[in-house]
Amino acid sequence: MSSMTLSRAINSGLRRALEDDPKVLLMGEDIGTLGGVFRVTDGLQKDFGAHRVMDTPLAEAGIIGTAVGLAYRGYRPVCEIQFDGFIYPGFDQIITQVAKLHYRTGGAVKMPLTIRVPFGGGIGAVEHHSESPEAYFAHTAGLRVVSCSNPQDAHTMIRQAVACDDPVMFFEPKRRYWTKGEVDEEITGQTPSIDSAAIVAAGDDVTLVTYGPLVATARDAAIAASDEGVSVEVIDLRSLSPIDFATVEASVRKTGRLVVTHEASQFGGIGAEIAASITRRCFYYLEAAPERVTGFDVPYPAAELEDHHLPDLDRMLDAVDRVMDRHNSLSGREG
Amino acid sequence: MSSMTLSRAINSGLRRALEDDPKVLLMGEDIGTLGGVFRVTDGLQKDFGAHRVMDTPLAEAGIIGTAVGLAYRGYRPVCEIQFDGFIYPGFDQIITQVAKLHYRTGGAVKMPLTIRVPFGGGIGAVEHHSESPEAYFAHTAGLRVVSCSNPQDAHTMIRQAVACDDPVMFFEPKRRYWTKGEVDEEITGQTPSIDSAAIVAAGDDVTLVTYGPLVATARDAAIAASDEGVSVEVIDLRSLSPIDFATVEASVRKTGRLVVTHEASQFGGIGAEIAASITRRCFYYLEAAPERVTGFDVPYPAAELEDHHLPDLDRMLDAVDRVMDRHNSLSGREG
Amino acid sequence: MSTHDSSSADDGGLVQLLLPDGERIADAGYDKWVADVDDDQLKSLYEDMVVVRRIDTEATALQRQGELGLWPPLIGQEAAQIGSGRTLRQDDFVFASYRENGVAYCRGVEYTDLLRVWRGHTHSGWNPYDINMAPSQVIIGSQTLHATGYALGCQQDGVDTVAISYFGDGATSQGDPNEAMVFAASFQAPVIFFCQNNQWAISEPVGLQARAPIASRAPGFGIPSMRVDGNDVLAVMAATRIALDRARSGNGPTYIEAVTYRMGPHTTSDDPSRYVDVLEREGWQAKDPISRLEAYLQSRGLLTDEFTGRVNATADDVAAKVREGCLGLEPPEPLSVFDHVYSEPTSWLERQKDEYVQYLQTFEGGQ
Amino acid sequence: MSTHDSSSADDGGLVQLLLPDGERIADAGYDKWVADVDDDQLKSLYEDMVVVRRIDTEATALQRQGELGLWPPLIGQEAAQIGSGRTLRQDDFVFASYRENGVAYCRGVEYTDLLRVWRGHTHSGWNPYDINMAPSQVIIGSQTLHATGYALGCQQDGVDTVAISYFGDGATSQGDPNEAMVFAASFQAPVIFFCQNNQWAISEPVGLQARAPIASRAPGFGIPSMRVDGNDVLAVMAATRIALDRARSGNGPTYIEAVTYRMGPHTTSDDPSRYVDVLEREGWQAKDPISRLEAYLQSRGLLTDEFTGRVNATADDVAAKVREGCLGLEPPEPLSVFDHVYSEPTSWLERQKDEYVQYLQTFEGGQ
Ligand SMILES: Cc1ncc(C[n+]2csc(CCOP(=O)(O)OP(=O)(O)O)c2C)c(N)n1
Ligand SMILES: Cc1ncc(C[n+]2csc(CCOP(=O)(O)OP(=O)(O)O)c2C)c(N)n1
Ligand SMILES: [Mg+2]
Ligand SMILES: [Mg+2]
Repeated sequence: MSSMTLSRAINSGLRRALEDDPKVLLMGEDIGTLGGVFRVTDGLQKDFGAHRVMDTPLAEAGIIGTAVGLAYRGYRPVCEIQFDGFIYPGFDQIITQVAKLHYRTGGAVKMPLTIRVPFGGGIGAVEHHSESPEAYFAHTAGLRVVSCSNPQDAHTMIRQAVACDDPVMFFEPKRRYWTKGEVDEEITGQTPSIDSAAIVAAGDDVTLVTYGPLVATARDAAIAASDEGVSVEVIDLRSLSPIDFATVEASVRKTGRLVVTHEASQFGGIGAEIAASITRRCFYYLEAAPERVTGFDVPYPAAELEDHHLPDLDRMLDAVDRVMDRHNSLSGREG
Repeated sequence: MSSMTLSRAINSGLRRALEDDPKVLLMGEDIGTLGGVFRVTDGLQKDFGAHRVMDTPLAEAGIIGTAVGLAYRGYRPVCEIQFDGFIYPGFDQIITQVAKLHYRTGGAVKMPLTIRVPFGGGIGAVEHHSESPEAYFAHTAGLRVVSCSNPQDAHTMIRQAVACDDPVMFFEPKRRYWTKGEVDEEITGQTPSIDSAAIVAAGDDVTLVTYGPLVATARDAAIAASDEGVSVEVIDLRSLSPIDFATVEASVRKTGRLVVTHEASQFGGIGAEIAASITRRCFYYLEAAPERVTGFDVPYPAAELEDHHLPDLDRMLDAVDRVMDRHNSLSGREG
Repeated sequence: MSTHDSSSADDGGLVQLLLPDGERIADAGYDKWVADVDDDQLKSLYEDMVVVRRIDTEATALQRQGELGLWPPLIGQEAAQIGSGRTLRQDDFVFASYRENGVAYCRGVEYTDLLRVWRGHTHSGWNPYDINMAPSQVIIGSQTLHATGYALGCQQDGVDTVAISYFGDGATSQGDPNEAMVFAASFQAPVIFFCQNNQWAISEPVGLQARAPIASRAPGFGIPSMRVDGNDVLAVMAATRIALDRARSGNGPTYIEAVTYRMGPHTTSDDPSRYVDVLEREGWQAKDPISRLEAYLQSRGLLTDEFTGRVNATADDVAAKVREGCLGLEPPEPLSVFDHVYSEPTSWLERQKDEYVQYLQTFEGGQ
Repeated sequence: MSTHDSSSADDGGLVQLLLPDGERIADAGYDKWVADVDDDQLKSLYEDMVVVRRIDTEATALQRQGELGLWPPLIGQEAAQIGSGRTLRQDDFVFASYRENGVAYCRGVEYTDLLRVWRGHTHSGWNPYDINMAPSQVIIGSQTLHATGYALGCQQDGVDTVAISYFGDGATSQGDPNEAMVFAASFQAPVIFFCQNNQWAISEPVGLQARAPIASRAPGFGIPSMRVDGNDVLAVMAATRIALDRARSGNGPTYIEAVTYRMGPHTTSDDPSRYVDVLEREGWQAKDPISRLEAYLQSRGLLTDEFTGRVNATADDVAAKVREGCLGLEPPEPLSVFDHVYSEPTSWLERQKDEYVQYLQTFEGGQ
């Protein structure tokens, strides 16, 4: 065990992956000499060479599309997209090729790509540097979508993602890159599995579901709620596609109340799927309609406004109050 | 009033739009000389000239991106994407530019693009020709997303879309292109508004919500259900973003039961948003958890399998039975 | 035999070894690359071209009879496809679009495998690793990047295997093929970009996509290119061999523009009478790749009745097998709709399938 | 004054009118395009370059002091930006990336408007129609298509207005700028593709993006190109005027590669010491655009103390205004987060805003 930042934990996971399997390659813009704009790949090119840690031309479709070809040839490319908002030029290759090739070929061609995407806001950045595009990918059959929230998961999950024979969209909570935690780098294998959720705080009254950057906020909210006498169970989904509904369902059957929170816009976001699926699975257990606390349905705003867009502890608590039918911002209003 | 196919109704709507406003331009692959692979633009280049009905090079990002520039210059480009599955190379321009420019410039730059997308399956086509990508766009703030289901709406809505100052993703139900209906081409103005839903069959027991190609199927399902004594209210959403929730809410308050059906995959689809939003708005009115009848969470399958992917009348009826708690495919199972 | 030298592509000139009338002309730079093509090989190139055209005619007929949903004819492009396809090694890997049935034929594809996609049974007619050819690609231009990536893999593996990507004139307008050139040049990937400029992208003439000869694009990306008469099977072979040799010897990518013509419709759904000028089509008819080789064989006394009779018999035989194979194809199992979305089924999809199975069961024993 | 002719770009040659040491060399093809540049104009070009560098230094200082979130310095690229920006007409329209503060300066942007984006107040510092310049574009290469479309609009309007797009060497690898060339060539749009090849895309050297000179790409698309010394303000002016003239007279697009150097970091967040070779940087220092023009002015006896004193005073004055303006900027209103998503608010968003307003009210009167 050693203490390291989330960013470093991914770095060490990638290092292990490169060591373990000669077919693993890293590709991306500025990931080599510079070590990535977040230094997640720092030192790896130096140690593994420019053939395995490749600075690529500035073109996301090019990165993903050549990675597809490499996968055809038996490689396991790990592509870095420099920031969330730059994934769209590569979207066609992801949706029409990466997600579909295994199905297209009846399982003959494997697409074990990992596509790393630093995502989310809260860092005061300029446009296109704070987005949460995960719902697009979660809606796409053939892709796995995961997000880590702490250094240990970051390390374990990146290794599992690289080892996974399916394409994995790996969303890294960029504002938590510098969060420190204990990491056991000797953990190998598939436990906990990459698509299982984790209960990160136990509680009885409300189930608060989230992932990535907001897990820390949700834990704080649970503590604050407990001060007010409300017991909140916090679930870190870890996998956004598939979602470990069994874990969420079990929790909601116990609490009878669900709040989902994410930075992404609300309309058609992951929260809608969770609310819809859990309503179906737990209809007779629900004490209140599931609530969502999300980024608003606006393009990601300028940095000075992001605090008025992103869910925070207070907005989570307000939603907890709503499902508890305690005094809240909508008290006295209907629906 | 005259009787025409849905495809012809769009053609005539585009013709009116071209006549009414010299700033309207059509752009796309094969839309000129050929009149489009579905003949939706048939004859328009001949009548309005190659400057207003432009065959473009084969590049979707190019089409959307140049349309953005034209919009900057005060034009109202109507872009045709030849088939649903070919929209992804243009995705970046749609998401990072078209959707955001009005917001980015504090309202100074208008993006009155209409992006026409023949969509959906059921036509026995090869890969990438049967997709339903609407959820990606509905999740994107700044875009409007609509779909028509009958010739009159097709005509009225395309004209409203072109006249709208916002970017509109216009999804055309390609398997209904040859459906005939009466069309009043003299209807002008904004009633019914482009973002209002329509109740296309009245009922009391179950609200069945859909749009585009499945509206006809849903109406048939309502008739079949009534034979079995269940009264189904069918809502044609028409607008998928924003959704006219007031209409859906009023219906569900009356029926207490909601089924949503669409061809797109279920996970994270429009159905999830409707189920989640309506559950919140109508929690105390719901007799059963909302059900979704959708394409499965698989890449769109080969033509011979599409009947095992697409929702049909029987699957809709099965879901109606589920929310009615009548004997159905899941009877005896939980959740 | 007249003499002619065509080293540079940039002038829009065309590499030709066989004139439309069948005359063999010498070309200092290219002749040596086909010096080994003896009479037998010439005859077998001819046979392949006739056979793939015959397959095409049969498949079109099958489509007209409702046995196929769609078919993309290659008629007119036989020399481009056979000339290049025949030069590849078995371990080379092909990333084509949807029209390269002639190339697939060279790869040894099963006849029925040619039809599965178009009969609506699957998205990939064959296991790509069986014939080292990716399934047909519908997203225009996408496969150029895959070829580049595959080539990078070969480079990393230290083998002299080459990846080749086929695409059309229309595809050159898309971002992907341009990015593919950037990547290929940057990493000196052993890849060949083989553009069949058949003059049309559905209804759009090549002039809408490109104002300069297509082959002139590559040099600006640092990639050498050739512009060859795509209806001249020898010129195509020579050019492809030059490119293969360059790639195998570690000298990076090559771009080939094979200038040819789509004699048929875009697909069986298309109606070219709406946009193709009959005179243009007739002009190209005179440059037909098969009659040209026929004339050459004739001039060498190789076009005996016995030979043509044998070739036609083979073609008929293949056509019969194609038809028989098509009609005998088993439709896919309903539940296979859920297979191979992931390498292992996910909980979500299993549940979905499970519910669908329950649902299907309600129809058994009549609900 | 030595003589030199540089008509063709394809050899990788460079159009130069001012050598790094300030010597003015004649160029048969280009001289006439700057024949009108008299002493006053030379001096004012110099002043502009000095002022935008000073703005840059001030903005970098503001960022270091925490007043800006980020700043993308242009130091080293003043000649490329001022030389081209000054030749544009007010009705021409600019689609730039994020680094073209010098161009914005030429467009007459308010100083504070230069900073709003980087202070995190907005995504567009100005109303694009006020200065006929689009907001900064972060998605690399995207704006090249917008310029092409705008130019098509000008063409349709029958006016001789020109659109110009600025982008970097890294951007040339993206699909969009390639598609933009296809569209521009196909429709002969009055657009200028102005590539500032500053040798770096963050940490990636231009050699990773391009194996051949960047200017050599355009001809393959049917677009004439020029490769100019981007640190030579006169050469840049001449080339831009040639391109503008071609566009205005209906002869279509032009591609300009301005070869320059990013003397600073990519942005204030970047640490170039991790990847830039000090010697390389020093080599370029000797080709600095400002000192070069200074030397030329000197050689013409125009660099008087009075003149440089006045220029520096102006620069200091501008810098002071920049600082003052920056510190005086009013942060945006919280609820403006909901504004301008659509031209008219939608029911959904109104409800969302409404609930947020209710929520904010719970904090008033201290709940
Ligand atoms: C991304 C994308 N856009 C549009 C299409 C529709 N489409 C199919 S084939 C075709 C023309 C292709 O022309 P070309 O590249 O010249 O190839 P050819 O058909 O002539 O062999 C078009 C526009 C598509 N398949 N993919
Ligand atoms: C689509 C996209 N991918 C990646 C980035 C991240 N990024 C920002 S600037 C930059 C380098 C751009 O280099 P160049 O085009 O040469 O312009 P310069 O910064 O040198 O002016 C990169 C990779 C981005 N902004 N957009
Ligand atoms: Mg073609
Ligand atoms: Mg640069």
